[in-house]
Amino acid sequence: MQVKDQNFKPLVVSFCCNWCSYAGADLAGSSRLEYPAEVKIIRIPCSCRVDPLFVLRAFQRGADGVIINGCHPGDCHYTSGNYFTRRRMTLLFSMLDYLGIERERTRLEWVSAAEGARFAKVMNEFVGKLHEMGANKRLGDIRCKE
Amino acid sequence: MDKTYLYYPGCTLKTKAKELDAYALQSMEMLGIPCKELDEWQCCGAVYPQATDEIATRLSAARALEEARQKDCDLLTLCSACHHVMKRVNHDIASDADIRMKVNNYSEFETPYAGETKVVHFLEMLRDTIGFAELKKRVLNPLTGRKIGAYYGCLLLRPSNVMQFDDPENPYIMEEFLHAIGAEPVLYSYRNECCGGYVALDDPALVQKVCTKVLHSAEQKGAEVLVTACPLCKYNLTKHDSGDVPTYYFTELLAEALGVKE
Amino acid sequence: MLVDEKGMQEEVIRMSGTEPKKCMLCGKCSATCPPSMDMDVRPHRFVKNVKAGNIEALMESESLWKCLSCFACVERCPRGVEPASLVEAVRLLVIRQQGKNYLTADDIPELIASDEEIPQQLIVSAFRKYSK
Amino acid sequence: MLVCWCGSNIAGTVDINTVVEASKREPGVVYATDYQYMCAEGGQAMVRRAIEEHSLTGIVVSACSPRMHETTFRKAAAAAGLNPYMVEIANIREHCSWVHKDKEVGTEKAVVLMRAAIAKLNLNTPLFPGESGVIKRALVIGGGIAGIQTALDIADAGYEVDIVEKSPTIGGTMAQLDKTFPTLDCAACILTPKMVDAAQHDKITLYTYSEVDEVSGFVGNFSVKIRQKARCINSKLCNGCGDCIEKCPAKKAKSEFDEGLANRKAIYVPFAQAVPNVPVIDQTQCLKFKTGKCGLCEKVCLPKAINFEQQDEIIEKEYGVIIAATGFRPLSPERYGEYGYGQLPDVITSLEFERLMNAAGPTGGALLRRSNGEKPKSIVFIQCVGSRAEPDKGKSYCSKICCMYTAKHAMLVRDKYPNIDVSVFYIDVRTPGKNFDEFYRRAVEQYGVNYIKGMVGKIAEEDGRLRVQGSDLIEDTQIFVDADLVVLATAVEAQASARPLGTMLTASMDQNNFFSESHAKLRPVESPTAGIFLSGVCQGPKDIPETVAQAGAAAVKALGILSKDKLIGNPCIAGPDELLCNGCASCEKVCPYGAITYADKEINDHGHRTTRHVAEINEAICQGCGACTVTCPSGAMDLKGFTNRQIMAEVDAICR
Repeated sequence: MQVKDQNFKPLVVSFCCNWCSYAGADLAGSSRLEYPAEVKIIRIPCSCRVDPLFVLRAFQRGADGVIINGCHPGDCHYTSGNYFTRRRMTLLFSMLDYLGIERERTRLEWVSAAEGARFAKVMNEFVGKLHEMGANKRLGDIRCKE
Repeated sequence: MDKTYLYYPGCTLKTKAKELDAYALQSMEMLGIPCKELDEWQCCGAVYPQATDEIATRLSAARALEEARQKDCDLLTLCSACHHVMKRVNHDIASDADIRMKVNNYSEFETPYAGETKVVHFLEMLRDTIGFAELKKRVLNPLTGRKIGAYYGCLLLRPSNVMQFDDPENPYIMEEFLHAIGAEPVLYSYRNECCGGYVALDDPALVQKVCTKVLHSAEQKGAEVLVTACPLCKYNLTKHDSGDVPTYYFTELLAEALGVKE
Repeated sequence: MLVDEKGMQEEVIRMSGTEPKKCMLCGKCSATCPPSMDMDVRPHRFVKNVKAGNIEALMESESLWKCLSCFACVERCPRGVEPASLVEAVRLLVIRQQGKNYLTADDIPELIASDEEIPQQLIVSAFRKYSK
Repeated sequence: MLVCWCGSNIAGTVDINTVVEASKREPGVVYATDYQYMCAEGGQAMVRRAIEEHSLTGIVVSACSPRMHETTFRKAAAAAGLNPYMVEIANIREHCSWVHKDKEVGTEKAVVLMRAAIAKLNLNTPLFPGESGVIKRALVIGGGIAGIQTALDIADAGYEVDIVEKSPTIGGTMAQLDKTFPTLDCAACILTPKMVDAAQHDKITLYTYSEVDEVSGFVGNFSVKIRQKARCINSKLCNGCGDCIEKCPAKKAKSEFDEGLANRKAIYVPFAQAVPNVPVIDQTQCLKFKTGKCGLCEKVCLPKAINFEQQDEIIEKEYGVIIAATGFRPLSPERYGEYGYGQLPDVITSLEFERLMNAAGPTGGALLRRSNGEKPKSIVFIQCVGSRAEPDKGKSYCSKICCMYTAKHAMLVRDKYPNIDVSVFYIDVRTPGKNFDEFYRRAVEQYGVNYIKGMVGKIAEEDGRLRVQGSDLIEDTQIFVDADLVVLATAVEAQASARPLGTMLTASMDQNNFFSESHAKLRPVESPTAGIFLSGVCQGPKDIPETVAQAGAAAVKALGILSKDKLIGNPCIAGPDELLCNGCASCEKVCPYGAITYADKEINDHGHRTTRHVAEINEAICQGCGACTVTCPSGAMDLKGFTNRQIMAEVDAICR
């Protein structure tokens, strides 16, 4: 068994849709709910704007986890975008799993604008899980490492 | 054909509450419900161990539940306390991974038990397997004109999210049963309040207080007798009634209505 | 043996699986409880004391032996607190100590002799609640 | 590159200087500085100066959430002659300084967020928004006091307004009330004139007994299908004489207006002052519909207004703005069986109590027991029924109005019947509002209402009365109060129709099915969806004065759009690279707005002129979700402002 590196800081890319999850993350902020600084948020108009390539790119560049956050099903600002995301990411994540990027490193969550507490909770859980798993060794482009 | 019920009588039904057991079995035979008693049952413990770290006290229930699964039967209970313990322990095993693991570690079942068995109370069996409408047709001696108060107590109803027996504040299954056997059910407010339970051994005065409330509540609404499914309720209520409102087991009235009471 | 109150408080919360901080002190449990007036520490105050960490005081409380485990407080609490489970956890803290059984096997014959009608269920349940 | 301190909000956990210095090493950065409050006038002036002095082609502001001040900085940039879409915000407050405590950690993250914003900005191109027209008509959904007020305010400003109300009359819950706190004036006296005003206003059209079926479009250009349910009455012919109601033999239906405490006919108007004063036939109760026989109403109707064959009618109309004003329902207390509601006839809800006290109510205003019609000697009120509970036990919020209306009820009882004892069980008495606490104190001091701190555990029927078993927490005792009537102050609950409507409007809803506001403090009457505004309790529990104030505010915000001739659109929309487009039409299928069409176009493919079938975006319709971009198999479709390269650059910057 591998000895866990106590100083390991996972790198997490968190895509948040502008209408629900980004606002949820803002609410987590204005409610001063802590979550790990390893989480870096990228704003996108809708979760359906996340191209599988973005996820692959993140892992290629050394991310340890990628989480995509959208509005709850049925509540998409653009009516149906998150349904596309759900189907698309289900496929992508299972393919990544096949490639050796464990299922737990990828996640799709629904966080509404009113769920600041949930956003913080989800991020804490996700980073906690990544801590248990350690660094992502697959798919990292060796040319990117110093 | 309906599948056979595996019947769990529990300690008191073989001793002080023999009539609760006997009338139930006679009625079942009359109604043609296939039923078999558990080969080797142990006392369920009579109270549900609330603390999450109590494992040993959950084991006898777990054994009965596992045996029912093995035999592919629903577990049939009659005594309220047994039903409460079985149902809640089963729920714990199904929903709490820690309890499930520990119970299985102790018990060493061939296949780990994960709460698959369905626990059915005798009243639920009457409602769901026979149906109260059908039961009504099978009644030979309807208890016409008898004003009867159903006494539920606490164990069958609460906590409702686990017991899923009936509306915890306005239960109706026993009233439906009373209708079916031709009696006139009397609704009264305290029918779901506790009889005092095990505190009877330590503080009979306290139990007298709560029982008096129940009995008064039933009496002022015109109940002539009460029916219960629990030997402890019957003991407490009988001990503290002044003779005006006696308490019977519901199976006794069932047997009487079906004409199998000896 | 648990020595500090903080540890005891954590133990009670863990065993009961209920969170006293959720309580908003509406008093519905004490309104509901059948033996409410026979308790020295009534249910809402029992919860409040667990929250405050006064476990030793609760271990001395008469309420431990008055609770009927009828779950009326559990059923009706609007905040999802289970006062009855907290009472049971503190009761277990008491009887799990050596020599602190509230009822012992020696008491039984006399009790049975006093009343022939006592059902087994009563003895077993009281024994389970009051002894380890 | 500009870094904001936000006082100590950011500077407390992020070392500003480090961020500024780090930014100077990023590609393309020619100038970096910081300021205490970037959003203030001084900060914005600095933004303008920096752009002019250093001829900047783009700026990154590291500050609070872009949802807060993106517009502010875009305007400042535009004022300095820079394209406003050459502004990027690094959110180092909500997403950084406020959620981390350690300054080192916070600073490190702020640097990364800043880098990502710079990386994106380097790929930004100036964007130019399109314009779209505004349909100068507003739709108000819900005809209670909120909807009426919003409609009147918009109409008075000179714009057309339609009100869609699902019941046969406007008026809503307020019409059911007897008196209103804290002045005790009669609800009907202040509401009915407004109802009439709305009906008579030449700019207002009422669609009662109607529901919204479908909504499409976007701000300025919504199109809506309204289902006008069959009243079975020709409203144009009906003169409101009431002869039909008089003759109707089916009288067993429960009156919705009287909360089921009285019966109404199968053909009915909900109450005497209903607007419009046109009856409705309840098809589930009408003998003609049930048995085919009867038709008495048809026979007595002189103007021949009855029409049993009438069908639902779909009305399609277009609107510039939509205002939700769907209000609330009191929660049914049946699930709290310990109070016996539904089992014990003398346990009633507060709204039922309003009807019993009302002179036009089922008892003509006489407060009588439901069980035996006798006058009660003692009344108990119970507050917080279903409010302030865990989500699986009720509503987690305070319903806000119950403390005050319970004080009102208690006071009215004692005023009218000084011999009736009145007790109120409460957890807390919450009276924040002008003259509110004074009102509650009057109930106690002047009217002698007995307030008991503690909840009720059970209500039992004992010897024909109600035994209320509660807690008196001040006395630390269990208390038993014998009552003849118990009134439950039930929680405010969003209308069941609110969430489906929210979905239709693509307006976000909170976990309690109230409409979410765009910003809890600064945009309280706007939905995050442009062109949708919120009026009254549909946004959260409110009393009447607050509802009216919010209704007016929603009207003003709506007028802000209606008064414009053109709306500046969002330039962050999709666009195809026609050279790459292979004409597969995948994008057309996923577009939720139908903004994509295909057309044959002449393409200059590196000198070859060919005609191809390629995608075209309708810029006025595209909302910029990006569904098409990810669906496009050839990578032809991209989203301006969020291009593939820009997002990739952000990912790279974060993972660097």
